[in-house]
Amino acid sequence: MIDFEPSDEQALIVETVRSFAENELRPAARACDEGSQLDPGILEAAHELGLVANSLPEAFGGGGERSAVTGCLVAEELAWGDLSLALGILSPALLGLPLTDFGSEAQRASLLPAIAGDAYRPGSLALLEPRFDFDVYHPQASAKRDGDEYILEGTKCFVPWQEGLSSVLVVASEGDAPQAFLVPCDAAGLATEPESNMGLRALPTVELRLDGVRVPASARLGEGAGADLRQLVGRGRVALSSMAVGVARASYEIARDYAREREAFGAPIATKQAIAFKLADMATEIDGARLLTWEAAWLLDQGADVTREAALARQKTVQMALDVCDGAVQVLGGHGYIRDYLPEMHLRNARGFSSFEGLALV
Amino acid sequence: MIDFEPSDEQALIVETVRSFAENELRPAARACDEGSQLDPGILEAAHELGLVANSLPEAFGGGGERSAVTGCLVAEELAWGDLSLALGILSPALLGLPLTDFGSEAQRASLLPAIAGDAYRPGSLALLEPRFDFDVYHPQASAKRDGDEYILEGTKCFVPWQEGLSSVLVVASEGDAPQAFLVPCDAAGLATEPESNMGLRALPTVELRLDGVRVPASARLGEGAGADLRQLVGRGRVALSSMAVGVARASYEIARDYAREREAFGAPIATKQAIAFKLADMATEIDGARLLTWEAAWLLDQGADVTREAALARQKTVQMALDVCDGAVQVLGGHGYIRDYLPEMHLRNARGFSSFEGLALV
Amino acid sequence: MPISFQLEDNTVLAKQHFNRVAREQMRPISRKYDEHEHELPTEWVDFWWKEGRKGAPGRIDGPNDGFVTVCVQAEELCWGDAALYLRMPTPALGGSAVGAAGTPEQKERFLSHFRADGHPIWGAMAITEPGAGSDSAAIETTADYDEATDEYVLNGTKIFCTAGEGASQVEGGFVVVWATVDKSAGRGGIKSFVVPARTPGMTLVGLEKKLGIRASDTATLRFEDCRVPAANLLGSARVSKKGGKKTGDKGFKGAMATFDASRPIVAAMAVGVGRAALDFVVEELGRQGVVIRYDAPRTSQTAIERDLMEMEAELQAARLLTWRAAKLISSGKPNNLEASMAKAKAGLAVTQITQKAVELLGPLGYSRKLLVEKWMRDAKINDICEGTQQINQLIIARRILDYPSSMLR
Amino acid sequence: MPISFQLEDNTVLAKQHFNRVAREQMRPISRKYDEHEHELPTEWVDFWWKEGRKGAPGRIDGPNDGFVTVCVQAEELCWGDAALYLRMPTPALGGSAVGAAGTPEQKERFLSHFRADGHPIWGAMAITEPGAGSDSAAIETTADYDEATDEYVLNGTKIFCTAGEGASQVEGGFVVVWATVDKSAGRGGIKSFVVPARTPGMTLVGLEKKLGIRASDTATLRFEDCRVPAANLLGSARVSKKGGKKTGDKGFKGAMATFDASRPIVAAMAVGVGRAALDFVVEELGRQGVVIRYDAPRTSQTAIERDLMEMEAELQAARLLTWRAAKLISSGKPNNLEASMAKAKAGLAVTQITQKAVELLGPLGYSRKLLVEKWMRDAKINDICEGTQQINQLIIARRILDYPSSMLR
Repeated sequence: MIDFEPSDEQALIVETVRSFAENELRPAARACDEGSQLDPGILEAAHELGLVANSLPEAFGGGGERSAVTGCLVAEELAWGDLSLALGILSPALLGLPLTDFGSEAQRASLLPAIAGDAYRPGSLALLEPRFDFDVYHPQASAKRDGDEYILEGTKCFVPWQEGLSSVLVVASEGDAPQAFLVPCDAAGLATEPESNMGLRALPTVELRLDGVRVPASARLGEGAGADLRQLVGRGRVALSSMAVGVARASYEIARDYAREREAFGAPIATKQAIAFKLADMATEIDGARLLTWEAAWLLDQGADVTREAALARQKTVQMALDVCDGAVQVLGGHGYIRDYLPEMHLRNARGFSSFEGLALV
Repeated sequence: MIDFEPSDEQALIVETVRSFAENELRPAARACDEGSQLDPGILEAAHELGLVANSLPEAFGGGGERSAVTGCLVAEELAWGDLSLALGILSPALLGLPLTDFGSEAQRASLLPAIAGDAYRPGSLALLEPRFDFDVYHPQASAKRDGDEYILEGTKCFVPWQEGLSSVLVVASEGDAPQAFLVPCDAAGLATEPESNMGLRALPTVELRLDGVRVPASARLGEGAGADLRQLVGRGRVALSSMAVGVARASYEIARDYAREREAFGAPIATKQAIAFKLADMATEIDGARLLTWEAAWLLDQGADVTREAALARQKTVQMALDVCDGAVQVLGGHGYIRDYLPEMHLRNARGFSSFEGLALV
Repeated sequence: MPISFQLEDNTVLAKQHFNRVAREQMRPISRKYDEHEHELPTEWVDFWWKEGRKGAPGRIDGPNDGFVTVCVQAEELCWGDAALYLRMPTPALGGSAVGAAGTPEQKERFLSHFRADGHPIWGAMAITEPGAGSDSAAIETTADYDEATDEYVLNGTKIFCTAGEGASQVEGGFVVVWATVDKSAGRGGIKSFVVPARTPGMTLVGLEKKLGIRASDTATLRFEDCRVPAANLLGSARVSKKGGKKTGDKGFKGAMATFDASRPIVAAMAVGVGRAALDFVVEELGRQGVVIRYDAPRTSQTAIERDLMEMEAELQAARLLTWRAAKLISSGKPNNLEASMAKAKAGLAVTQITQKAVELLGPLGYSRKLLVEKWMRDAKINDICEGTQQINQLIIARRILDYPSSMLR
Repeated sequence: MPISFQLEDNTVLAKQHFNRVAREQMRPISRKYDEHEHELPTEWVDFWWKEGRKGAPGRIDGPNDGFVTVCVQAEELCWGDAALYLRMPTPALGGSAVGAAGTPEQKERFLSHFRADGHPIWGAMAITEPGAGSDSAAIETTADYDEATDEYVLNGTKIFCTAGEGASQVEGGFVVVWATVDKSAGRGGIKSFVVPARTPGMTLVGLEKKLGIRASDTATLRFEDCRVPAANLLGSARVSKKGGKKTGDKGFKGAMATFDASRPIVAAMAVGVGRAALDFVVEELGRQGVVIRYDAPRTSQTAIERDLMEMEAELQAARLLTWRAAKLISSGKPNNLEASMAKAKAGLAVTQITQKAVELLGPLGYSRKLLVEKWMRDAKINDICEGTQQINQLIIARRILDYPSSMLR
């Protein structure tokens, strides 16, 4: 039976995360952005909610309640609070979920218990590359087998790189097939350069250079065919689509409330059709984009290949989020352009979704 | 010196054509569309204005006042009156201008005097082909030299085919190079099938099949390198861009006037921002598209290659005309959907510009 | 139940069934009745009366997703032909009004014929007037109560009445007419009345010639001293005297509520037309070797690929918004906001999808040899009927801003 | 003269000159002053004061296309850096107001310093207030006439005052302040006053931290019993007593007229920023082997090609609308409609062009290693300042509908 409403259990999770986002993330968002750093206290507090751990297998201390749909609900609420903090909070999943999905028993045992453990442990996935013609399914970074080792070469970007990170999952082409490799952060030949981008200011990311980095053969994720990159990419696109929805909703709500408060020509500007209809379109597009994303997530939960649906959801949410956030700046006018209000940050963050891949997973 | 206002002479032509369009074309537009035919009386009356003849060389009875910019002014006003009638009125130029530009002395002498003469003589250019992947610069129709003759093969569409048409200019590839050939309408191997399209209902057009049509070598337009198809295509795109502007302006004006008249909730609907701003956007886009088109026309008059500018003008006017005409239907609401008002016809006609090529020239 | 996109078995069966009907019964005559405007599509009307109205195998009014199935039916049949869908012999919007605002007795009296044998009949709703489009409250048609005969006397003119020819002219059908019993009362005075077909005083003035949906009879109806029993006033049998006039207890608001149910259907119709165009273009371009690569990097994507992906995403967003609005009805929840979102989104998306489809096929798309140009013409009605794009934006805006209509119009 | 797109020689010379200035003086420090918000770009200010303000070779105020040349200058310099353009030591919008509404004596008194030697100085205009954005008529800053001293006493707060730091703090500069001499008179009571820099009672409260144009000082100014001579009221020396208050003869309307001249300049600024992004993307992609084929058939066009063509067409449409509005000024004709069209179009087009440019370069476009992300942030101001998109739509709509502001707001 078709149902567009969360179950009671899902609704409870949404309520918890929404209240956390409202009380913890939103008030810290501006300071994190201006200071170019995450708030460690918030990361720890979020970890206690068990949002990532819940998705991990019970055998390794997780909750065993994996659902891409629920993951989307969580991701949207967190991103509604603040995108950088949301990505930080969910970063352990960048290691945890691929290990769960594709890792060997030994690989899982090596990291999952810590991720599901008492303390927040950041994670990282190195998927993107700094090229305008980057093809996520055919990374230029390469992995060559050399005896019992792989030698990794290439450059990655938008790689989350928080303090306390011990290893990063690097996607590189082994021959024609993209594979993922667990690489220790202190591996020889690995160099990082901190990035500075238009948005996502608070999340520490690096450009990662792999210059003959050697890892043992056992570092390759999974056995046999290895990791399924299509699924990984699909899970990343669905997660980020939900986050785009969250950012857009945040911006829309601020614009809506501003328009109800702000008076011009003797009445709230929301009583003007130009503003009111813009808000109506935003609300409609946000809802449509969310449903598209949920459908892709639901298909993931059914075990389907979601290459098509995730691509459509991504395309739709990227444009929708940009349009909505731009529209919110417009509704606020001069106040939309200054950093006393959040929409300018939402606009900077929203524009990133056309480049972001693999910064979150469900 | 930059100038965006027509000269006195140009202004006089515009005034004349506008009044003709208003008094003759506009009142006949609906009947022509519903009856799927042009009004011969109007074609004759228009001919007396000398709009095409003015552009032809004095040596052959023309006015010798060729200007692509002036041609744009005329095309816009006529199309404002009615697109089908405008294309009918200007159809003699489909033969007259290419002959002027590329024809040998003998070719010019054979047809130009009649076109510039006392009676309306329809013209026709067979450029388009009924393929979704049609490439105007590389027609699939072919011309093979065979002794003193060319053998033409292929299928053309959107070919104007009025009563009284004696020959048609067919564009076909001779090897890699597209060339134009003067083909008598009664040539053996030439077959026509009347077309019926969503719009342009009043203009008789055919799908033209060339099945081993033989023409003498002298039928090829021009000597040596032959006709310059890039210029021909550019002139066609500029002319049609102006007509798209004309159709859009017609639709916009009807919507504007309707919005001022029609009352809802106790006031003209034009007093609602949603309607008023839509009209403002239409007016702005029409003006911007017109200026782009004029610039391309002006470059043509300077003898420049306008491949880029004509492509940009075409792309812009195609989308602008569609958006404006769709918007006009929207402003009229239910009345926009019925055939008592013109915007539904404008919408049908406007959608055609993405396919139209070579139906008019400047 | 958690979030789920799993259609019920009944819905899937209905989808398959009505898709077959669309393919076999509608598509073959689609062009014919576009060309022969106003002609009754006899083969289709007869088919629907004899076979179609039985519904799909399984239970179309399944316990949970019943209204989703109604939307799926509308999508499939409009994938076939939206104009023929509107010409089906059904109670249509008139039926929705009776269903939403009528008493049990009225439902039985007016709707039972549609389940009976006999010749095909139609229902219709008449709201719009020459001077009142989006502004339903400005209705000028009057309904005066005649105490002597316990009748209402209708006077006025209605335009844009879909299925108005069939509903007004064929014995057994009916037209639901909105009229005011008290002009001074504004919206409060507006009531709806069931006028049975061929009631004296109701005249078919003419049919509109339209851009698209030409097989659908869009009528102008004139009411001159047209008398109907007071029992035909839609609503409870309890009537109260007020200023010398009798008024039923479901008036303007009751009638407006029918739109919350009809807008998802109109949205579903739009989705059907849009899908027809998109399916055709994808298939036709596929034949030419053009396939959409969902995994192509941005830099190697063709313009056509991106167009098609956008069309697919927008269509699916419209469909899901539609199903959401429908599902709320099935769940007995209010859906005023969601219904208008679905309608606004679907109308606009499908207008753009069909316009793009014509372009993508080049000269072929513009020709009347194919149906794509027809779908573009048909699609545009969905941006206009049941509240234009603008009216639905207005409704959405009032809801999200929590403004009464007096603050935002 | 017939329609012509031939730039005058003077304009072409100016274009080349200011492009060189942009390339050599602005681009190298562009990122630096984006990162160091609010820091005075000394090298640029000094350059402009010593070299830049001499203008281009040839006569920038040529007889015919003078204002077109002003727009070309704005485009070139904003191609360099829009924030640095706004930080140039010039009379700026304050100068436009003095030029449009001032007496010859006032023009000489306030503008001559800008042609003199000495240190760099700035002019500015202060309109917006915390409670009055688009609605200039709602201005609450008061100007009370003190007959005893023949002075006006200003009280109120102004926000979003571009170049407000330089203009208020550096001796020789001035701020044109809009204030009401009679609140009961609405728009009629609004006048503008020249407040010289460092006038007691004028305080720089703070500078805005912004999305973009970070090198530009957007100030909040407070006026507390700030006294200026009556002769600083912009307009004719003739003043009339009215309700005990002196009023100059150019008030709200005179001040609004400065926008007809400033909007084409803002539009040209927008075009410059948009062109910076487009030029860069075309060049960078060209290096990667991506070229725009203007003669490619639709079916083989790539998505990027179409994006770039759209960007080019929209940018050129915006530029031509801008030049048209400017040319009308040079011809001494009214341009209220055309100026708003140029502003509305350019602001929107360039917002979209720069946003698309970031996307087209992928992760590189999002990085602060390149300037593209900065241009996107800078561009957005053009959609907001000098009347938002919506305000300009309003002006256009009133013109084309021939509605007074009372009928459409």
